[in-house]
Amino acid sequence: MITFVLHRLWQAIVVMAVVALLAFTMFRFVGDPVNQMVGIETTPEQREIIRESLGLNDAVIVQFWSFIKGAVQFEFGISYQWKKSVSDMIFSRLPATMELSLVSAVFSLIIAIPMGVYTGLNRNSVLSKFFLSISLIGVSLPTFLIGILLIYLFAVQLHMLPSFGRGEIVDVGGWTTGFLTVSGWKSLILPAFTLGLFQMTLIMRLVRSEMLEVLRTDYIKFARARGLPSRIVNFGHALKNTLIPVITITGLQLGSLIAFAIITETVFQWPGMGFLFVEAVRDVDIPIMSAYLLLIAFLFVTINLVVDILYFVVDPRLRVSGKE
Amino acid sequence: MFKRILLAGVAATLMASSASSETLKFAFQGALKSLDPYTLNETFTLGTLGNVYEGLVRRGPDLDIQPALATSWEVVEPTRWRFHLRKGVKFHNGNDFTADDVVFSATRVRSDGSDLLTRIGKDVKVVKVDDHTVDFVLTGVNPILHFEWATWAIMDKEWTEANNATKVSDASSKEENHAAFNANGTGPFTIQSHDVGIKTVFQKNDAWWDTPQHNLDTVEFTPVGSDATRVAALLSGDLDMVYPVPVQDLKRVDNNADTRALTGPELRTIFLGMDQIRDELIYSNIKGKNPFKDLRVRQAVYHAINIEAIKEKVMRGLSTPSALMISPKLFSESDGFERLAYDVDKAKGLMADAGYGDGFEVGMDCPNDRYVNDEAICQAVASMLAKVGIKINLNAQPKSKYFAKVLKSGGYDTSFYLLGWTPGSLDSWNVLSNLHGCRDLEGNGAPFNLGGSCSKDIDALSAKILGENDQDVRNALIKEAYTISTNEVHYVPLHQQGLAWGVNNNIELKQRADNVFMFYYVNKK
Amino acid sequence: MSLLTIRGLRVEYPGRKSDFTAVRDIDLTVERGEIVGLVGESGAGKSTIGSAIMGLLDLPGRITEGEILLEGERIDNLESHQMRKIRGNKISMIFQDPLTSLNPLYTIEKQLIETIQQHKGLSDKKARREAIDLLESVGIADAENRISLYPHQFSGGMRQRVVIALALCSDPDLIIADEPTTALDVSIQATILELIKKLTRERNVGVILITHDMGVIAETTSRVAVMYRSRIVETGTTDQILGAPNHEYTKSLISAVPRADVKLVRFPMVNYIESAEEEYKTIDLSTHWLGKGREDLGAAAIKDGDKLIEIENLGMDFITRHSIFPGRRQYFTAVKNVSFDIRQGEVFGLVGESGSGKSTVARIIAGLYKPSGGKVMFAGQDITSLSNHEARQAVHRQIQMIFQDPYSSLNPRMRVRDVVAEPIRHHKLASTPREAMQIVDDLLEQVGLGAEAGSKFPHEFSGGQRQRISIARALATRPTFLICDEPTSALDVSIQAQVLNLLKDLQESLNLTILFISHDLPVIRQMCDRVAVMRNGELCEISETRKLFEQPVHEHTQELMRLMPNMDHLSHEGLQIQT
Amino acid sequence: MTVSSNDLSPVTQSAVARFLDSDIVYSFKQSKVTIVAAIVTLLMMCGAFFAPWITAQNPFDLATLDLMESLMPPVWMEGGEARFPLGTDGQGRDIFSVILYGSRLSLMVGFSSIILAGAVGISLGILAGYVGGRTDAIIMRIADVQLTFPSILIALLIDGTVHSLFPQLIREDSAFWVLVLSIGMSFWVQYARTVRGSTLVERNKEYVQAARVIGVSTFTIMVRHILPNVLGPVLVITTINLALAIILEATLSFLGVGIPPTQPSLGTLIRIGNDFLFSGEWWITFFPGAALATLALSVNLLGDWLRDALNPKLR
Repeated sequence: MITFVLHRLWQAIVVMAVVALLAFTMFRFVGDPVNQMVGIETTPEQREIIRESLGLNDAVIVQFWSFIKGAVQFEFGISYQWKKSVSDMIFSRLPATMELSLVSAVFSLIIAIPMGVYTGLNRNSVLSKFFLSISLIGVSLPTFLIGILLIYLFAVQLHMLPSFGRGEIVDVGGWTTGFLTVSGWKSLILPAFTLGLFQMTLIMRLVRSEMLEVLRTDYIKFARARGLPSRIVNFGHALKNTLIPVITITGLQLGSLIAFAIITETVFQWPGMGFLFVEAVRDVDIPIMSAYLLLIAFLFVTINLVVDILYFVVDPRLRVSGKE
Repeated sequence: MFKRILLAGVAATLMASSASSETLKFAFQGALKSLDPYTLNETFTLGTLGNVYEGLVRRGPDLDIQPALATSWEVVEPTRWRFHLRKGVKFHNGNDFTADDVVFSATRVRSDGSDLLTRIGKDVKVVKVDDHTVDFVLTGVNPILHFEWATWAIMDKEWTEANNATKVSDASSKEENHAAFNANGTGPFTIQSHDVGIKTVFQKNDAWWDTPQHNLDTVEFTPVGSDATRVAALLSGDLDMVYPVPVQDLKRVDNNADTRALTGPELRTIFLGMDQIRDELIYSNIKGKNPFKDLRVRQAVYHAINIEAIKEKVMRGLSTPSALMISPKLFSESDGFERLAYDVDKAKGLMADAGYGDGFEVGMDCPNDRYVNDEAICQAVASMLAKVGIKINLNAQPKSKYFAKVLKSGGYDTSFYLLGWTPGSLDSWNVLSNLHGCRDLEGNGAPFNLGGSCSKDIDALSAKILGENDQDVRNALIKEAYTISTNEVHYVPLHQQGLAWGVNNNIELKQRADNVFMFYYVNKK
Repeated sequence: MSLLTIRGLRVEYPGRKSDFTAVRDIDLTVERGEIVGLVGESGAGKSTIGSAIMGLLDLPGRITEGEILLEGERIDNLESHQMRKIRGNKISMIFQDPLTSLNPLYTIEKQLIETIQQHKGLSDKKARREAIDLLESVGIADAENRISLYPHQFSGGMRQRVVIALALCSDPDLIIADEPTTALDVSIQATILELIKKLTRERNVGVILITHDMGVIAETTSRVAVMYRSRIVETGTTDQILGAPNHEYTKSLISAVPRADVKLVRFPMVNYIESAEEEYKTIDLSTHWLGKGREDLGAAAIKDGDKLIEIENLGMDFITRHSIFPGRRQYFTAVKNVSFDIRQGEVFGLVGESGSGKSTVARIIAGLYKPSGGKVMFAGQDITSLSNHEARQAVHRQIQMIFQDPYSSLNPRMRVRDVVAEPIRHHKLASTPREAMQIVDDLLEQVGLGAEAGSKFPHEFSGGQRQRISIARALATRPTFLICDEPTSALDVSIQAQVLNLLKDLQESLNLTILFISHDLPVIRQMCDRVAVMRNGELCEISETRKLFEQPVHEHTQELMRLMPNMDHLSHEGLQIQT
Repeated sequence: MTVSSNDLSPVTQSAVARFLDSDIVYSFKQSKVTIVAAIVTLLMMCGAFFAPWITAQNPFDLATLDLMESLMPPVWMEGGEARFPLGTDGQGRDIFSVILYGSRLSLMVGFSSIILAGAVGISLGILAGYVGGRTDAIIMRIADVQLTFPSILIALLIDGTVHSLFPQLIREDSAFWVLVLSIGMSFWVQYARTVRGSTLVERNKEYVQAARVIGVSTFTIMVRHILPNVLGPVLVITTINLALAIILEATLSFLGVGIPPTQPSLGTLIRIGNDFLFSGEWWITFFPGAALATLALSVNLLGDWLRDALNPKLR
């Protein structure tokens, strides 16, 4: 297993390196940052001077080298736009995104798995069909529209939940959390629901189809033939076997969850990394963009690694090499 | 770095606990990018920092110039202005305000990296007369020297130097600058916390020299970029004040029981510009010549615009159609000017006369997140021009991309564009020199004359205006310049857009025509 | 009172057009201590009876008529929670594939204890003790330690023992064993059957043994019910059914069973079973393309009895762990130092258990694998190291192969005509498309399918018919050498007989040389002139077929012979025996 | 044991009759929801395709627009006019016409991008699955890298890159291809992974070995033998991805990198309409939103049904 993890780690590093290169190459082309950094009355000559001093006119290879040097030390320079250390900015935004993604992932799993199991077991029941149809809405409406509709309904019309932001946050050893205040939790509800809806649909359908497959296997039939009660067969034997693909997809989705948070964060003005990134793209704030992308890649490979390790936990066939 | 996070965290905790009843929560569409008052020449940044930092003068609710850190001033010689400084003023950290601070600030604002270089001419000498008197020695006569000084804040020399922030936190800096994240002004509010891009909390300055007209303890500012979210937050009561409110939502804000809309004319003039300098347009199907060089075509464009329709449908009545490139509030003789009438047939006739009876195609650049309904205006213009045979290929982009394109150095990369302009000095000379001055093909000359229209007469008038102290003579000269520009249709002015603020009914405030939000007029019930 | 009584059982699957009747008019009794065989070909409805007894019919199947009684009590109309008490408790079931019958994510221990506790409500400790005892009773040594392993850590045979142990957890009265040994090698099959017999005797349970294998029936059962097309056509003692069948179907079924003791000239026509065996048009091969073109293939120089294939020191290693460093790679040796010759015109058998390397040898000869060592000479030419494209194509044309699985050996998206025409087109053996089509039609006629079969897709054919298509495709290049890799092991016995007949006929009329691979010794006996026996990648023995069966030399061969089910008393009615 | 009546009753039928009699058609007829979804999808596609012939106004032709006719409510409300059954937007475009034209663009973006994604993904998937080894490893690592750039990021980056590389490009001309490229590039991985999985299964099937024994080249085997057999799951992904692509297009338009507003797609329409959500002109966003949701929902329902119908294990 250790060799396997080392192997994956090596692959992860390769992936990161490629992402770094791609990120760097692409960002050379996303636009001229200087116009975003100065007022309209700044003359073209002054702009050129700024460009020069930022090193934007250096040879690409020189720029890449300094980028890599910084990235390795987790130092991405300072934001063009905010004039603040990028790693500080990212770290200060990280908790918001993490809490949002976590809550929506948990939310979607908690709802999706039982619903998936139910629809898998009762394939033809009316309720199953209802669940399936309803869940399709999650993939048939764009996230931003859902978000806006929710704000309109729960904030503007009903005054029940806040329309934007994180509410009151508390600092716990450098990590700002909204988990400790009522307003923090209230602020989380709408964004987490918006963000989780798509995942929920996906996971529910996945669990359902995996359940359908697993329920047809011989070992489930054999478990029934041994007289085990349905509860044990369905939720023990069957569900556990459906978990492997569910883990894979959930893991992959977690990456896109963080990315999809871009939309949700924009709509709900959620002070997370995605929101920071959208602003950075708009302002051509290259250091932030690079750092964000590398962080996303890092999270992604980490999650992948965790998923791979989870396989070992769940699936004994991988844990102990078989002897035939 | 960890320590810094921790500090920020502690600040956040404090902030959370100290939220009291007299807290104003407001949002703007953009963020407060830097706390260094010289970093960015932009209305919101300078305006908001105006609650923390003060200049020698300030603008009142009606934009009248009032004494601030200077109690009075006089022109002792035509080229020597003397400012008498207010005594007993303390900076937020307790330091005394003296002439040294003024001299220091005058140097810093003109140093490399400052975005406010134009506030004081490069060759102006700043001389300390005594601790509370400062002289400005000019190289030429300038009756409007102090017009832009409300946005030139005085910084504390001692504090700035102690924090190693003498250099302006500018676009090219590669390390954090203390002044960008901390402020030490003399104004009615201090910065309690500044979480970049997320939230800035202002706190009442009890030691302020002036009598507060507000009853606030703290002010929380949050940038909310999405129009819908911003309006929703106001309607739901999460925020006390937001601006700008999209014009179409003003009715909704007014009809809502707890909120009201505050509107009024703004100073910014929105206009259309045309490339009149190139021999062939970059973005057009006409090759070998430039239709916009023909006055008749420019007139046709003007005649084709139904400004009243734009006002009614796009701006929902919240605009003042303008015949001039400056707001009537800033030029007293604007009444004498009239827009070219909306007349499609005449426009078609002019097109035919110019030899473009079959029309032509031209690409139009337009920002889509800069001015009120900018993109919708461009679309409306495009459809109006289509009716006289000018087919517009609209290239609407976010302002970052838009400005990068049209302001491209070494000649401006556009054929037809929409732009807005507020003279920083609130004076016509700024408009004439920036927008009307001649330039060459490479862009040397008037920096914001993207179309390159040129009239030597205007250049000459403009030079005279700068040196003229007599207000009536000055106005006559300005009028003459505007007449030339109007006759030659250098630009097609559209309108002054309206201010649109949304306010909770428990808030009393004063709305300034330059769209600056001053907390010290705010009273919360 | 019988342990199990089934009266007039009828099971239907409602379909979209009409209800499909899986079984009808089933009458069957099982007594304690006896093993009742339920034999028949696939689709006859054997498994449906098993599922119906367990109350585990696949939806939407249901019992529409008849009744099932366990010790006199009706169990076919019980509520599901009542049925659950009977399932596992009184009736247990053993499934065909031990690889898929166990939940891969749970240890053996967990699965056993869970089941024991369900039925007996013992404490964890006692249940564990009992589980270990059970494992030991089904012949798993060191059960104390091995109980905590996962299913994948056991071999197939061991897993089937675990499955049996699980089925015995609750001391059932009746065990339904659905093809319990089909997926297993002969040697393991024998021990599993022995175990079932022993348990039946010791525990006095009744067993229904569902199988298609006459050998299993002969070895294990005391009574047999023969099923044909959803009905039981004949029931009787095993001796009577095998030795003196009454029903026509049973007779033809028995006659189609390959014997190890005698060699038949041909399998008798088993018309009763499938309509496909129509008399096909025979083509005069001396004038037809198929026979005519063979001389110009370069094999003309080789006369009957000459060595066509010479295999020298063949070896094959598969990498089981990849690494960029050669030293860290791990290998599995599938074939080790194998040498033999195949003579022109003979059918050469290759026999062995799964994993013995016989298929690997075949694939190396066919050019699918490149051997790690040794060479393969075809007509005197080393074909493992051909660099020339032309030469390789020429060899590909002369060596063709028929695969084991009729369901995967034909591209489901291609029409039969295109399947058969592909080699002709590829090797440009026909001058016009029309000629190619004519050849395809002739080939399809020749294998007994008829030319009209060409316009259909493979899924419209049964397994036997598909093997015929494979044969037609293999013949389309006019090969001199044909490799048959277990060509009939997935087929029912009567279909197998037909396909084997066809292969024999073609071999004779086209003077083909065949390498015939099988794990089934009786089939080898019927088909081959000479046989090589393989084990663990090595060759044990090469011998004339008859000699091998009568006087095996190598001890592995002897072991295989010993394990072969004894079918001496099978009826010889209607057989033409070669002397 | 699976019971099938095929072995017992091989009846010869014509291809059409066989198709109409197939399980797929049967399961289609059985599901009312699917039939409705199919009809709705078909109607919307026809509407989009024949938009120039159906609509009274060409909303993409600026000369036909009149600003004074803007913001008119639907016909059944006070102030509505029969010319504009669903009202007009802020530029005087007939909402009904612009929805049809917009769907056309959305569908074109959707189809083009999944064709691109499919072409890239299927080729790489088959290659990875069939050739295996290092090729496989490299392709799958590329897929990993690709996955770390979620679609939205890709689109933002591609959009930025294209416009900086070709500043002369007018948005109207390039936006379409930027979207197709961005969406296509973010969807190919799914195709590649699925196809690779199926290829791994098919590769070991004996018909592939049979083709190799004949001497058929690797390329031909991949194209002629494997490709047709891995298309089943691809069809399902394609349906689902079409819906996803349409939604993604809308989302990107929301972020401002989509189709420009002079020739709006459904997504751009919703983004524009979003500005009118609070102001009472609900029809500007409601109808395009409803159209988008209906289209995506119908396509998703079809995909759902197809997934079940094509999965032999679930029959």
